[in-house]
Amino acid sequence: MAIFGKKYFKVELERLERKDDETLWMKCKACGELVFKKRVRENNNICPKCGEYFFLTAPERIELLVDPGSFEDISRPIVAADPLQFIDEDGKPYSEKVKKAQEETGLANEIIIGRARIGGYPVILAVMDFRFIGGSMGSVMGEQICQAIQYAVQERAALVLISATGGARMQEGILSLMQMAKTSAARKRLEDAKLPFISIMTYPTTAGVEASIASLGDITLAEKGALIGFTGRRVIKQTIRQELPEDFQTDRFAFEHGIVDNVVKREQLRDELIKILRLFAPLLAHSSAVAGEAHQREAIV
Amino acid sequence: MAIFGKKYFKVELERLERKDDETLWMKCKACGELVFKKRVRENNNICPKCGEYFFLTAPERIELLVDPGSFEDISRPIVAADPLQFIDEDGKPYSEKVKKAQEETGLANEIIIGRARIGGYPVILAVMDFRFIGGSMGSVMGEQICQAIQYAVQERAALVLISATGGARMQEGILSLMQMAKTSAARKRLEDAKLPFISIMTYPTTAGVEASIASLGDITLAEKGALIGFTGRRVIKQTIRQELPEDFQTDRFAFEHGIVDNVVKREQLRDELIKILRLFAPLLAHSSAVAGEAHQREAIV
Amino acid sequence: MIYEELQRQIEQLRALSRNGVDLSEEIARLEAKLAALKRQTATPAPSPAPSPELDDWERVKLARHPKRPYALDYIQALTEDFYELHGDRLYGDDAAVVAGIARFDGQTVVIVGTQKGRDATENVRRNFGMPHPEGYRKALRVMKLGERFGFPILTLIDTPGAYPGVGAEERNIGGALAQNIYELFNLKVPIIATIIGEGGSGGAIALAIGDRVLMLENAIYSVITPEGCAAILFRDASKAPEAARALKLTAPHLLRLGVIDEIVPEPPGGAHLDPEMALCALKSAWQRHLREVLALPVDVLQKQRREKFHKMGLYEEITESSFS
Amino acid sequence: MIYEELQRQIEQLRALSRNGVDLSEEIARLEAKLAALKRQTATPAPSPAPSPELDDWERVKLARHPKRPYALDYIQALTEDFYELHGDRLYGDDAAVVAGIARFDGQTVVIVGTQKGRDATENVRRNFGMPHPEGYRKALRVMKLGERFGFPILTLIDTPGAYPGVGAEERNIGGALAQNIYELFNLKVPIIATIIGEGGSGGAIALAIGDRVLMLENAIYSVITPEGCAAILFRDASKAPEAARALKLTAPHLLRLGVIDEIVPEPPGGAHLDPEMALCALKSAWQRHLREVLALPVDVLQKQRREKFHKMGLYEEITESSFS
Ligand SMILES: [Zn+2]
Ligand SMILES: [Zn+2]
Repeated sequence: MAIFGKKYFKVELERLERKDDETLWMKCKACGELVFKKRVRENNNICPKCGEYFFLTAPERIELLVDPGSFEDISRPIVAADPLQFIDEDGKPYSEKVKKAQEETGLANEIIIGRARIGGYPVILAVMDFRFIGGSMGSVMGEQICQAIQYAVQERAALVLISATGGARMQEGILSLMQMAKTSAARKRLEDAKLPFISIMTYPTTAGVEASIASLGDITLAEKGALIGFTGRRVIKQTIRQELPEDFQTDRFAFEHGIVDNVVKREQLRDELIKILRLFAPLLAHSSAVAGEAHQREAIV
Repeated sequence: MAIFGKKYFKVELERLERKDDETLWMKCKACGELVFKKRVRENNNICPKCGEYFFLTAPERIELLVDPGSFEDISRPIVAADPLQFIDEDGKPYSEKVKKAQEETGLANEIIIGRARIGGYPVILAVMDFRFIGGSMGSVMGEQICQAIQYAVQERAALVLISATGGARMQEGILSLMQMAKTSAARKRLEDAKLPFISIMTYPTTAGVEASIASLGDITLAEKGALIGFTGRRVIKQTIRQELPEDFQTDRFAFEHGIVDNVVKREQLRDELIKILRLFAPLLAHSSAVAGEAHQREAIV
Repeated sequence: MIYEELQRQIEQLRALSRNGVDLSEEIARLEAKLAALKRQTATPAPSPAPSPELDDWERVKLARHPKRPYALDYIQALTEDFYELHGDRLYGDDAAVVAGIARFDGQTVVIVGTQKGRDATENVRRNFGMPHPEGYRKALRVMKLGERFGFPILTLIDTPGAYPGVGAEERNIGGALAQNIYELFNLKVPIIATIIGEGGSGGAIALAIGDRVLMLENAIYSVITPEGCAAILFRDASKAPEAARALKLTAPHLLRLGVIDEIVPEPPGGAHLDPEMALCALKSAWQRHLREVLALPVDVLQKQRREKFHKMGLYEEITESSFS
Repeated sequence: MIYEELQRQIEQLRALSRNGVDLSEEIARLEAKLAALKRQTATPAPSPAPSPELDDWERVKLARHPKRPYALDYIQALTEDFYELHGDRLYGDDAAVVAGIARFDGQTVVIVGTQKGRDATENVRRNFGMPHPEGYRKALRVMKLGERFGFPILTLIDTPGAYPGVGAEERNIGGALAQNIYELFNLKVPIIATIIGEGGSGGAIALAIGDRVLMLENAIYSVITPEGCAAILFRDASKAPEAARALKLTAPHLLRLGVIDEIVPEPPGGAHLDPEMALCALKSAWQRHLREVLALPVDVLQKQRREKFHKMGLYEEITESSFS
């Protein structure tokens, strides 16, 4: 349990680099080629040979998007409780499952919230980590998202939510369902404050999260390769007893059915966010010098 | 032009009966049977043999719906102008076309607005007459509908709009199109005053009227046999070069596609309106004794 | 008495209003106060008769009992002049959702519910009470109509969940649910939600945001069906009874968890054995709660509604002393 | 100067505001006043250069010219950082409508327009600029997004009309147009509509409700296409040129009829011959009008918008003396 001591699990991006050092090479699952790990990381966790997207942890995602050195973890120091005293088939209580996830990920929870700048513009980030019990939404995620909204309002920052989640945290029962209500209710505060809410859906964004806060963005982006939908493919297949369309619940499907504003490649997400934030700049707290600069630079181009 | 003298075309229901007296019998177009005209009239202009709906003029429609003796024509004394100096292929100016329609129908315009009671509840009626240049919406209809809205607000009455129209009055050009805006803008006054707007779509309710005021009801009813849509069947067929679905733009189609709340048989329209008005009664001006009575009667049943 | 005095004051203000002064707000506030006063002297809420605690899985079976009263049964029995409205004005109508206007306790209300079918034919038409996006959009349209006229809203929830189908996903079922939840918080009229049978996950909560959330004694409300939970977590769908117990999806549990406000008692053995009694119990609960929420000014109502749901959830604080 | 004094006053109020007093309304009113004052001293609107009157049918052909600048050409040339948004969140996306956020003249704005294709492939994708309901619903969604943030709205109209197809009717195209018209009147931000090419009937007016309605010199705006009018009224579609003249669908006629506020001049021969000039003219018109409407408080803006359209129409009073 050594991990508990570290500043209550605060994420510090500088420490990320070291973790990969165990082996230098990895095999791409898609093309089978051996690729240099460092090269993959520099390439936004995309295979340099075939373009396959590898999984991004929440800290990696944050690193990918924010201005270097600007990120500060402001997660509320809370962790999951076990309201139902839930025990799964392996006889393991929910609380152990949570501890295991904490040890494996080095994170306190399935979501990190932080203050950062993106292209100089002030944002509050809320980023899910799918490794942590499927990034599912329990009471902690609900509360952290509400906290993120409150910070955004206090600091006049944009809210950027990055979803990577299988939905609600079953093990918290009805209380996980109620987080759909809790987060959707809080979302109004951003509207009242005229602050933009940008929702980014990645692989996967489904069920309880998709059917609440993630679908309430002013602007909604799908990361290329995203899976977006309410009900899982397997359940639908069982119900309708038919094959599903090839592109069912893909990024393209979501775009064609009017569910997302744009599909954005991972390597362009940061630039896309800067483009959007720039339009809302007058509503945000004073942007740093970088923003002004970046703005001018691009205005000339 | 004798007709012009009569109280500026005010509609008086008591005079209606006499017009039919020329012949006693008529042949049903649908079943070919000879039917007694008076019987047809008593049957809401529905063939007593086969159930075919015959056309209803605006005065006939009003008579069908209102409490006997309660109707008062409050149309503004205006008639169509000829803003474009429009002359059709027969060389006839628009103004003559209007005069001809006036003579043939005994009406000043394509719409009649009036104050009435339905089941004792106060309503302002706006009723189109398809015989009058296809019941198309020109500047007069736009103005009369706005007047009707104003009366409804002043008198705390429900607005009941009965559409029978091919759409905009082409001969008034862009000004007819602008009536879509004018009427839709005025509709807000009913909302602000918390007064119900019941839109009844009959055969036909299409184009400019369907795409504006007729689609803005709090409650929308289709009369059985109605034709409801924006673009005419012929134009669509020409465009897509395919056969149209059997039920295209029928009452059933509108219901199944979520466009109307209910499809109502002609002979039940009045009762249906009373049912609806009763629910809004607390928002309407004091209803007459009849309403209270009718209400109690039906509450017991 | 104090409230006769208040009543007189209100009438005087009304008279003034008729002379062109806008005092509607003041009048509304006084009326709220009056109602609150009256409430204090009224009879208190009946504490639910402590019927013998049934096993959770037994309750699941009761909640799904084919003879259990459905939404329209409550509507027909408890309201007068119900007028059903149809269609979302966008795509279609959905018979798995019923929505309309009615009179309840002398007051015009909007009622929206999910509706199961009583036999096979009706179940096909009602899709076993599993709505498509157009059902939720119809519901929202009608609830907004209620808001426009100041009619309070009653919702009745009895659904296995939103329909898991291709068309539903194509028409953004997730977005429809999210939109409903969001908009329900913003509605300017009182909302009383009642779980009468199955409260199935997202498809249920999209109609169950209310100033009061009531639940029938043998109803269930859950983030996932026991079968689904068993299949995913226990890798064995037949373990549904265990999952049902693990999920704490019955009314007594939910009351303890702070998710519902009140349990509406059912006759012993379930509402289907004596529907009259169940109907009666819901009627009196509605009357009591409706009177309470109607007495509140809109801003207070909305604030309380938000706060009520904001409090839901359970987590633990980490403090430095947690680690030693 | 008086408006420096006013400026100072506004700043003082702002300072007060920071101490917790809500003076936003007062500040807004003063700012409007200030802007109005500034406007009075600004340069007046240029009266459109009286280019030789073209025949109405010639104008129809110019309005439909395949090389004419389309909505995206104006957006790309006149705005910065245009960010296009997609989808109606209900059913689909519609490439016949473009909608997004951009910066114009230092101000974030929402822009919505109908978009034709430049070649066959693009025209298939853009459906020749004829939107389906999802296009109008996307437009409304994005305009409401603009309203939420206080961004003024610019619309660009260039469409033969809403698409006449089965799917459009199934998804209630008439209702979608009606809803847009209705909601545009209620939006709390300034709206400037510009007819840049074809303004085709209901499909055009559903985006053309504005505090200002501008029209390019060779654009047309009509209740029906000349071909449609000829077919119905003259029973001969080839008589479109006559119908075009009869319909009075060109900018000078519409200015006279009080339907548009200003004609935006085009280069001789049409905008496609010197797009730069057309773009420039629209830019300066937008700047001028935007400044004016931004100066108005919301309630005044909405009232004027309603009144503007309420006045449209022409009829004759019947008086007793009409009959003799
Ligand atoms: Zn690879
Ligand atoms: Zn017959």
